[in-house]
Amino acid sequence: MIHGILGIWNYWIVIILMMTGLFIVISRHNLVKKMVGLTIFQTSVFLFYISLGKVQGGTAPILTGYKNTLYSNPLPHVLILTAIVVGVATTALGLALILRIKNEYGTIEENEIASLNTEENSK
Amino acid sequence: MIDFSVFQNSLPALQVVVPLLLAPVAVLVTIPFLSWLIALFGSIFCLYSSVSLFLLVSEFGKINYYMGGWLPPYGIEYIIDDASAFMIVLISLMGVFATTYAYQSLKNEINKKSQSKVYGMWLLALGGLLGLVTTGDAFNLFVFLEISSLSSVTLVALGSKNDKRALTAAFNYLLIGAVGATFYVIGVGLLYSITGTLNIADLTLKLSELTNNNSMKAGISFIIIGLMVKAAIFPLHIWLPAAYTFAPSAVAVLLTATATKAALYVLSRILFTLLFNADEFTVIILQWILLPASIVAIVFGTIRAIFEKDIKKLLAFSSLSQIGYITIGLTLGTASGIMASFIHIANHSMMKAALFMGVGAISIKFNQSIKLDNLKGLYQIMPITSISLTIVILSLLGIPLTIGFVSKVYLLKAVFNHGNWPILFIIVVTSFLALGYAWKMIENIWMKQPDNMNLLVKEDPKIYFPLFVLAIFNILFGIFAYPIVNSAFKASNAIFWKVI
Amino acid sequence: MNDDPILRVCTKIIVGPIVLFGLYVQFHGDYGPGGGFQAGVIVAAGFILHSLIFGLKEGRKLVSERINLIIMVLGVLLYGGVGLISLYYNSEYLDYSILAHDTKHGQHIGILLIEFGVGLTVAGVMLILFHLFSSWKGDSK
Amino acid sequence: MTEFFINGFLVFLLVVIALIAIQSIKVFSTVMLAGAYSLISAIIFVSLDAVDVAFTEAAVGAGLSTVLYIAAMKHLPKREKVVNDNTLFALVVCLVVGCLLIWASFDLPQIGDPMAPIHQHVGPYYITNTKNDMGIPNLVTGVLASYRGYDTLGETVVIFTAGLGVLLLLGDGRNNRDENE
Repeated sequence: MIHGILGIWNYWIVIILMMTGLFIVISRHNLVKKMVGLTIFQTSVFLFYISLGKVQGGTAPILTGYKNTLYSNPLPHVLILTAIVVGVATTALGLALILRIKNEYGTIEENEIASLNTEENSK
Repeated sequence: MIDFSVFQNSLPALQVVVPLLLAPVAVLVTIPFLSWLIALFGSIFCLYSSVSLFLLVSEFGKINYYMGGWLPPYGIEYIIDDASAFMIVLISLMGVFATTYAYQSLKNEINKKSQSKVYGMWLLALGGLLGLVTTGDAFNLFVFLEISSLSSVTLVALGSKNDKRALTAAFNYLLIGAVGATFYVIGVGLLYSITGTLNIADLTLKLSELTNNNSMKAGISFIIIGLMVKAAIFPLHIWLPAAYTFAPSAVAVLLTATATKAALYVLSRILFTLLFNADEFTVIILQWILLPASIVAIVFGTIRAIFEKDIKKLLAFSSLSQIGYITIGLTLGTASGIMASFIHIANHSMMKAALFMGVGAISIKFNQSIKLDNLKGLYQIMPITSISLTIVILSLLGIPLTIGFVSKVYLLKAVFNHGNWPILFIIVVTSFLALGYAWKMIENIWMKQPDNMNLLVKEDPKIYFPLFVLAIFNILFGIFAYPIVNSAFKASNAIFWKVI
Repeated sequence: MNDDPILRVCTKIIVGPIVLFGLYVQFHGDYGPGGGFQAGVIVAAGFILHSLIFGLKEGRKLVSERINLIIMVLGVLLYGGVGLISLYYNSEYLDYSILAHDTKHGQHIGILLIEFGVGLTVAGVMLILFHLFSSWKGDSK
Repeated sequence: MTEFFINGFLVFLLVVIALIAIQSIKVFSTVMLAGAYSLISAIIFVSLDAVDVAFTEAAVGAGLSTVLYIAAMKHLPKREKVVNDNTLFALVVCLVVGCLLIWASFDLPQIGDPMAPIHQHVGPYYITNTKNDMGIPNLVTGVLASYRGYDTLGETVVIFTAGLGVLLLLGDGRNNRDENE
């Protein structure tokens, strides 16, 4: 029974972590903090996938040569390897855009940029 | 001597891989013209392979291609059926048009130094979209979603040479797109955890054995939210107007004609393969989420477009409302509704691509962001562009003998058969409201005198040629609607009945 | 860039082993943890350390931007090219079985090749990202 | 049991880091927190048997991303100007999404359950067949490079796209400046 509750609790913590990341993305105006929030959000999703792949009493999915070894599922690991690389690609592109925005607007606060844009629109 | 016939069997893979592999080559070649030729070759190759796949599929039925020779669900599978063949032909055809147009347009709007890299990006975007449409694997779909969004974000950001707002537009596109993609990944993870498979066909099979499973419902909802971001469906459309407005005009052509359309196709595919097993849940998603969203999108987009002075923004908001028409067809949940959506996907991409080309052609002359006033007396300055634009605007309105009319007829017919009178009413009324913004453009082009006759420059055939051909297509397929209607009919059957 | 002799000497000593470790991770990835991505990042880290201590200009003397771009491109082309070879032997895309006489061996060769492609691209991209970010000074607007 | 407590402590650290990241107005420390977050996640990945993922997360997430963040922060303001006008909206969105996920979690298989669907379908195929098909012991490499090799091609293209994108965004500005000098 304890095991049962623990099984669900893990997911809940991962969900809380995901939501903190999402919260930062939506609520903060600083573009760098938004990117950090996105990183936290994505990393928490990775945790979710990896915890799916775990088998109780299993070992890492590298064949040991012994019979009857229990291995964790390699597929979520592969997917997350891909997702990590996609994540860093997004981060790099986002940071490059932030640098350019700072250069052109002089600020990286979203609300200030928005008011500069409205000025530009009304021109 | 290489025997090319061996490559014929692998067209499903090649139509995606060739543009992706030509992209690095185009980057290495530092001469813009050569890079453009490579991009053009890539898009023509895609058109060739997608048309031959289309013919193969319509003759022999669905093609399953196993990447690496591993059978699904263990390996990644590509599926070319009537629906995806329809989409790859559309995407690669519009790709050829956009690439033809791109050379002259990008030459004016982007530094010479970065042009060849831009063509690399261009090919990556094209290949990403083709992969998105043909893949039969849920996670592979995510990878291609990211290839296409990262490359389109960069392409949008290149508009910053003329207007710095392109940067914020691109950043919002990136951020919202990344959150959407993460939602998609969460959804796939939830479905994967209860089925153990990632292959969409296998997933459908496994999900049909489950009933009333929270994870399944939540997973599908997350996937749909993620795809709605990419397809710019109403509450999640916020990235679209700015991205289309400030992107270089060739990029706006590519995005409007292919990117949102590919996402809409994937959405319809997911809706009617994964979702159709869960009965009352399907109704909730279609009737209570997607339907109100599309109605609001239509009304909001049309009204915003009427009051908009900046032409590119006007077209972007008009796109928003047209996407609403496409999703309304999907929400009906009938084969004829899906067929109407597919017809409109094809027709709208032809119309909007032509409109953005025309606007781009004008903006080269005026060299600034163009307002409605800049259209004044355009018929004296650029007669062929004006005629083509007028044809396309009429088509957007749904005047008989144009493809817009065909779309409207089939959509109204589908709604009529479904018996949903309020929707019918809304479609008719908003179609008349669209006259509000369309008339403003026509009026400015034909009935006003130009402000400044200095602008009397000869128009460039390299720019207006693709526009003119698209305008002819608008009439041609409006009169001989059979090819589009018939293939949309087959596509909708492939999606709705899952036959063949 | 950094004149501290201890840092300079230590870096000279340590860059080699870092790159060597990267190559180990690259080619040992089928037996232990590791593979193209990790190796690419580690090799790039070696070069990044060099650039950090001896300056970006020295780093670019080692690997010029053009060569860096070519490394990036070669990785993708190597990966895609292996797939095209499979097509030539009338097999599915990325089917490595045809690369040798028996399928098992062919698969092994294919995996090594494509992992090397991944490693090249990742190392190239990471290095170019580092250089672009740290040499960015902004326009004089 | 020890493993459970260690994991619990690490997860607790993650939650603390995430909460501080919301609160902190020093952007620089948020960036460092993101690096720490990745590193601790990498340790958790090890304890969940995902050694390859842990390796990558430590190298890419904690290492390289942080390097890029620091290089970028050189040109960016170190403090954020706090305006809390979006908090309620963000809270509502997160609560709705979070509740949806928690609702979904009741039908998820329990962590570590060997009878879970993902350990019954597809996954076991890789474990039993990789040795015969390609003769390499690292299953993750086998699946990554061959069974799902096409995904990895896509991923290589993604990272190439990012490199090219940053080159287009930052490279040309720099080249222009060099010409002016």
